[in-house]
Amino acid sequence: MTSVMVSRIRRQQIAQLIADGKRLDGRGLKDYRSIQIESGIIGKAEGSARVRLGKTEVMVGVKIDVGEPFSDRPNEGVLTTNAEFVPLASPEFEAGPPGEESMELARVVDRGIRESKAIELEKLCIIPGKKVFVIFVDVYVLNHDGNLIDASTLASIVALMNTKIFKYEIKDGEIEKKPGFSPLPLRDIPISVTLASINGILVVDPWLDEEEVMDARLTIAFSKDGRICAIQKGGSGTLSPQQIIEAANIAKEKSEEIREIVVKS
Amino acid sequence: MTSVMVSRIRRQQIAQLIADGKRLDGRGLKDYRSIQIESGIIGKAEGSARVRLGKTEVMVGVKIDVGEPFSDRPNEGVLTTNAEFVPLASPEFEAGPPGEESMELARVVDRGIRESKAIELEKLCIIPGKKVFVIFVDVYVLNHDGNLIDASTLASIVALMNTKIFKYEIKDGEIEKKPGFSPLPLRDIPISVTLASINGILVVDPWLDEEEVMDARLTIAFSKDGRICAIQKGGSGTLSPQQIIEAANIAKEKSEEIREIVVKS
Amino acid sequence: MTSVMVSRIRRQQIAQLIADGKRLDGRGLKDYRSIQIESGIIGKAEGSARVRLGKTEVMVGVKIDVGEPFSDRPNEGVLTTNAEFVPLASPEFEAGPPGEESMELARVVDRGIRESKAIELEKLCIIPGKKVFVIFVDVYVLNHDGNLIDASTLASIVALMNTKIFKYEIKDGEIEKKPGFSPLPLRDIPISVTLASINGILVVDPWLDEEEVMDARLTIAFSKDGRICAIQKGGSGTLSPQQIIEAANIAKEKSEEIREIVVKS
Amino acid sequence: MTEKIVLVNEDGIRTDGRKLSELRPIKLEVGILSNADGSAYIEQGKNKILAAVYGPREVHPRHMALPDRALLRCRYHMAPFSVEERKSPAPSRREVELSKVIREAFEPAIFLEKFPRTSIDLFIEVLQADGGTRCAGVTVASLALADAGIPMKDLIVACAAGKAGGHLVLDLNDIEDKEGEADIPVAYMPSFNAVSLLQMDGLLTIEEFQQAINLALEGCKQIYALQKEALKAKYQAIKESTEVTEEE
Amino acid sequence: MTEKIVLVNEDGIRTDGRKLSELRPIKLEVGILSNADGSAYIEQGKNKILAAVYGPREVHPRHMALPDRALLRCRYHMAPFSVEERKSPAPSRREVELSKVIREAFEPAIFLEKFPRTSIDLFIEVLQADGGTRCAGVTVASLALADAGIPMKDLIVACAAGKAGGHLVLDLNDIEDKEGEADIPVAYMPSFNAVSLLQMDGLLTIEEFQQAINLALEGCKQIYALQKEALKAKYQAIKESTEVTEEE
Amino acid sequence: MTEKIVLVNEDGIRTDGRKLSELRPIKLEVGILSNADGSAYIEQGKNKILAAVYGPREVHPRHMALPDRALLRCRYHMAPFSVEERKSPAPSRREVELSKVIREAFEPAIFLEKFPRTSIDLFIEVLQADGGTRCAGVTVASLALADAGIPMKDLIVACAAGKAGGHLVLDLNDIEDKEGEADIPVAYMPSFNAVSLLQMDGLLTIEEFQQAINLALEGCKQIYALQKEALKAKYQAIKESTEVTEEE
Repeated sequence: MTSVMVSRIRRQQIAQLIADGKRLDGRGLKDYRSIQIESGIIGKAEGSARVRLGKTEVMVGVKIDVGEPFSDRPNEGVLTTNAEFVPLASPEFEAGPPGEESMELARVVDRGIRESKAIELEKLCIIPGKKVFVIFVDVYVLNHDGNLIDASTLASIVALMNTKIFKYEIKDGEIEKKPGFSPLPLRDIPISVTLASINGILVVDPWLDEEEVMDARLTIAFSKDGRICAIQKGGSGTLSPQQIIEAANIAKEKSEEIREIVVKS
Repeated sequence: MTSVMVSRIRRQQIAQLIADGKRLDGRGLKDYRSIQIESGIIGKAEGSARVRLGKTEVMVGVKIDVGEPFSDRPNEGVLTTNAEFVPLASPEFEAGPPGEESMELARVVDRGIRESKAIELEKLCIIPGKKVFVIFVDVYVLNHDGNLIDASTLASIVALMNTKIFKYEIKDGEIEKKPGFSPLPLRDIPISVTLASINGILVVDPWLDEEEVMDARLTIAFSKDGRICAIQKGGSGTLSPQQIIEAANIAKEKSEEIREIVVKS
Repeated sequence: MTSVMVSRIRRQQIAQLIADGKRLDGRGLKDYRSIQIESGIIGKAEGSARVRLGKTEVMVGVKIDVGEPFSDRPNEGVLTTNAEFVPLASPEFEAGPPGEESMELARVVDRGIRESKAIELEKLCIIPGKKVFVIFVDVYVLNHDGNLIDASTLASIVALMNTKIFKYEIKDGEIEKKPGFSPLPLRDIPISVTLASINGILVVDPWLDEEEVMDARLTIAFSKDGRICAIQKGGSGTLSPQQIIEAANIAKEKSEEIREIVVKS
Repeated sequence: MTEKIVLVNEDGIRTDGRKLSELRPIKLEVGILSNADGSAYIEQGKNKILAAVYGPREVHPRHMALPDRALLRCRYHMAPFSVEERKSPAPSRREVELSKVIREAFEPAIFLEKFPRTSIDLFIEVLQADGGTRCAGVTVASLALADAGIPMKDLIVACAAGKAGGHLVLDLNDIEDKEGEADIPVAYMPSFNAVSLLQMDGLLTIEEFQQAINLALEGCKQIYALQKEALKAKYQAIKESTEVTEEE
Repeated sequence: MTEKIVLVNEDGIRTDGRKLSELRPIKLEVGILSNADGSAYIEQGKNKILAAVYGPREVHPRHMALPDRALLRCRYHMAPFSVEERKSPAPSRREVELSKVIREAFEPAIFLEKFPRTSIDLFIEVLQADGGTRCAGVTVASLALADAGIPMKDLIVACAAGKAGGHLVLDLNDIEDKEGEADIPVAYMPSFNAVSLLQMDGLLTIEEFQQAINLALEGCKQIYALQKEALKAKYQAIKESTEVTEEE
Repeated sequence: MTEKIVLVNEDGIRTDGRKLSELRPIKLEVGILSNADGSAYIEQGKNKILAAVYGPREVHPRHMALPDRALLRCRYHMAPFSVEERKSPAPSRREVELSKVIREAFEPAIFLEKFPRTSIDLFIEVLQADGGTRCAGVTVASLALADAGIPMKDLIVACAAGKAGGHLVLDLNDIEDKEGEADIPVAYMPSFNAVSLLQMDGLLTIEEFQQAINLALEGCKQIYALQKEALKAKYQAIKESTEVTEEE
């Protein structure tokens, strides 16, 4: 809990720098922090990844289970995304049931994956209307230094890219596991890009101090053909329609840079 | 939160008037406030109604689902009554899981319907012991100005009266919907009447200010043949046996008046 | 909430006595309080017992249900142990979901039963992989005057000893009850013995006042062949390896005494 | 429900051998738990119920304290093993409702205004249930309050009457409650002729209802006498044991 | 999904008979609940939504109060009977998220700094849902805030645009929302040309997105006019009834 | 259970190639999370566990603060993806119990009385579980406390011993824990020869138990040396990097 005073000075400092095209941590307005990706690090999970975005650190584990399909999608697997703000990640996080922040994070990550149709859910049906694969994407925030959405989306898609599903056959209506695994069928790699508006100026990948002073946050996710697949505005400020379009154009460019890193990783 | 002082004066004022056979809102001791009934107003619900009792306003939606019967009633449908005190209805209501007031309301409404055997539950069995219709009666309080029990019971029975159930046939043990609907089979129209005892005098249909000063509340519900089907005393005061019998006689008379309004509506 | 002052004096008093080989309630260091066992007192439960250990009083009811086995134990019944600290038992207990103390109690009682393999779970399979008997052991603390673990373990095993299971046969894959009951198949009678370390001296069966001043608590449960089947250290103090071995030897001896009482009861 | 159960035979005798207006055997004990400020135990038929009282004591959380009187809190709770099918220990809606009406039954009897800013906490634990637990719970809770020395205008006593097998009956047991036609639990302060709890399930004409209420009140009066005896027995026991007490 | 639904026919007409950039019929009422400090009701297509405002009032629990401004709280909630399959009354993750983005949509519009240490509580109850409930909820909540006399820089108005059946469409209904290609809810302060809520589901090129945003803003402006009319109608009604008021 | 697994072969070698009294490979890192006041990471076999410490800091909620010492709180928690079958993120009864015994293991080691009215919060997150997580969790938590500068009488170190395949073994892995005969987790302060956590599952004679305890303590002493090395490595790294620090 920094005092109101300090945060006002900090706000001025951050905003003034940004007005000059600079940032407190030395980045340019459209620069991401350094991105480090590790994949397949949790052997007990069917898929996993750890992403470090500057000092922000997020781990994602993917677990596969067999369950029932939704009644309006009897031939499709089920995607379930969850985010935990475990209290070791930040002095602000508390143990207990998920709050609105972690629910929003989970839903925005889920939206990017779902709306880009990244997972070929229709290939995850085992017995139509009865048994399908259920994909649990668990986002685990380990250190919160801002822009959890991009770090989590990134870690989730990398974890899905290394997810494997056991092979099986159906005998007398029962599922029998067979030796070996197939990769999770993916058709897209959605990438989200988050910008903050600080005194009317857009900056990419806000870190924690910037998030604390920003007017609004805008996250735009792109599918690999360059289409927008999800948007979420956050924060208690506003954006002009012009800013939104400008943000979309910046975000598209950045998403391509990041997708290249992912594909190479 | 009115001060203790004001409420004591208010209490005296209300009680004195009642001793003179009058009420603060101009009604006689045995008068209901104006009753307005609208039915079938929520198209997405299988049944619905809105009741205004003076300024008290309650909406009820009935939803039908298919589920399992209770193990001791394998051939009967299931009735589930729930009441929500949504916080827009009163400055005293808080968001969150149901409190004792809303649980009591739901249980008293449920008791009137269940004990009068209003719903022919035995006609709601689809496959004995396996599949039956489940009737969800959801009481939604929109404005609380006293006597929620009568308003809710009334709205519930009106909603049940316009409830329709999809037609179906059983094919290979599975339920197949057919075009068209049947009305929910009802055999009774229970009506509840609530009285308050204020300084030993009984008044019908207490509004919020009277509820705040009353000694005790007595709700008596009647089936259409004039038998009592449910009773609930509330409040931290007492009633004499004579008062109870007097209340039952008043309530019977009033229940017939209200049932007529319902049948005509 | 006794003041810090009083408890310090009390602590000294208790500790000094113990250093002299005496206890505030007159017992010797290795003496249990009086043990009273009643069994089969709740007719609606399949098994039951009440144990009084001095003023500590615990009731256990065993209920039997039919449910699904765990997927990794398809041929075994299921044991579920639960403990309730109902608020009538102590001014310190509060209504509400179980806290860490009652969860620990349930898990330690469960551990003694499970690890000694007291219940022949493999005889409780009805239809392999589908239907098994589920044994609910509900520990109900009625008066808390210390050493809940031993009183609860004792009451649980006595309740299990008088537990009966309905006879049945399988007809067309459905369970049909037959007249009569069989006893729950048991192969062991685990007994737990709890010691407290107070200023480095071990005492058996601490009562509440001793628990409040003790450094650490050590519970050791024994199967009937004299082997250790469960251990739990509690409290925020430490024990030396020598003390642990000493405690194990004392506990073994006491467990045999108590088992004799149980067998005779 | 498939086979019609005969709840009252042609001689007017009920399934458990009682006459129509006969109470079940009742056993009352006062002061049986050492931690509670007051406690009591009842057996009424196969019902086995404990009650305990803590208070007047400091209120937690503090903001619930009332400036002009004690806060009365009540929890009616059933043990998981008290009924045929195991009951989850989390309070059901029924338990929440009964806790409320029982609290409201006691509020007019206790001199709450004597203990402002404190709480009086009343706990009723049903160890075995056999119909009429709320009434037996009220009866035993009343003794626990008396045992705790809580000043009351009168003991509250409760008893149900109702209709089973076509007859008005007193003190319904489990099967009469489930298969009978109506059940009316009543709590009562005999010295004031005041009813402080009243509910009804089932179907009754006003005339039947009137008779049933009177029957219930007769039952209450009989149990009231037993309550007083139980308290007297406790005082006697205390008198006899005061020399032996070792703790203040 | 099995049979392809035709969301827009060859004449550019939608399933409910609307043209591509046509709003659904909207009915607005202000000041309809007597307890709330402000309230309003909207019907937009088959959506039926109530909003109520309480405050500025004391904050409970107190430690949540802010020293320099009012605490704005918002609850978007759906009635169990508002949708095809009964919805549990406990808040879903979707409802929690929408409550958050709606609160953030209003924070820039309200002069919260005028009421330090108080709360302003905004409740949106969806009685029937037909697609676009968050937008209709924002529109009606804005009226409830005005009705409560909460000072705002501008009314907030919301409307979605999106893509369905291959066409950009305004104000998507339930089936267009579920079976269409994209949905963009937008909340807007017309006097400031400021967007305060923005989300998107689906797939759109940047060009389509830009057009859709503009379409949504056009919709917002039309609804803004309706909001103002509804407020005017309320003031008129108050003026006419001020002689009749009997309670202060 | 159907096929008997050979946990120890005729040469006394275990399923993962270890000898009976051999520890799994251990990797320790100190100070790896930037937000926490102290943090550490352990790999022990396939276990991967993070620990973080916040405090001494203000207590929330305030009424939990202790007048004469710091409140130590501990949360042992498993990530949903850390085990074969996905674990719900809500704390299980097992996690609640382990949080309690781990807290009690640390209370005697920390100078809590130096920080009255504050809390020290210890978080252990199991990212991958492979048997013995509570012990590895204690070992790594000890380093996180040291990294946070919390004054302790001694480092706490933990290790299990037990019986598997008929032999006493050190540091059981997942399969030995599940299919073996007994498991005894022990936490220990080597400088004081003091055991602060002790549990046992399984069946052992007193003699076997005594040997197993001694084996566990031997394991503790070996890991203790690794803990000290890891702390030394951290101090070295700090020394080398102090010139580069840019934030105070």
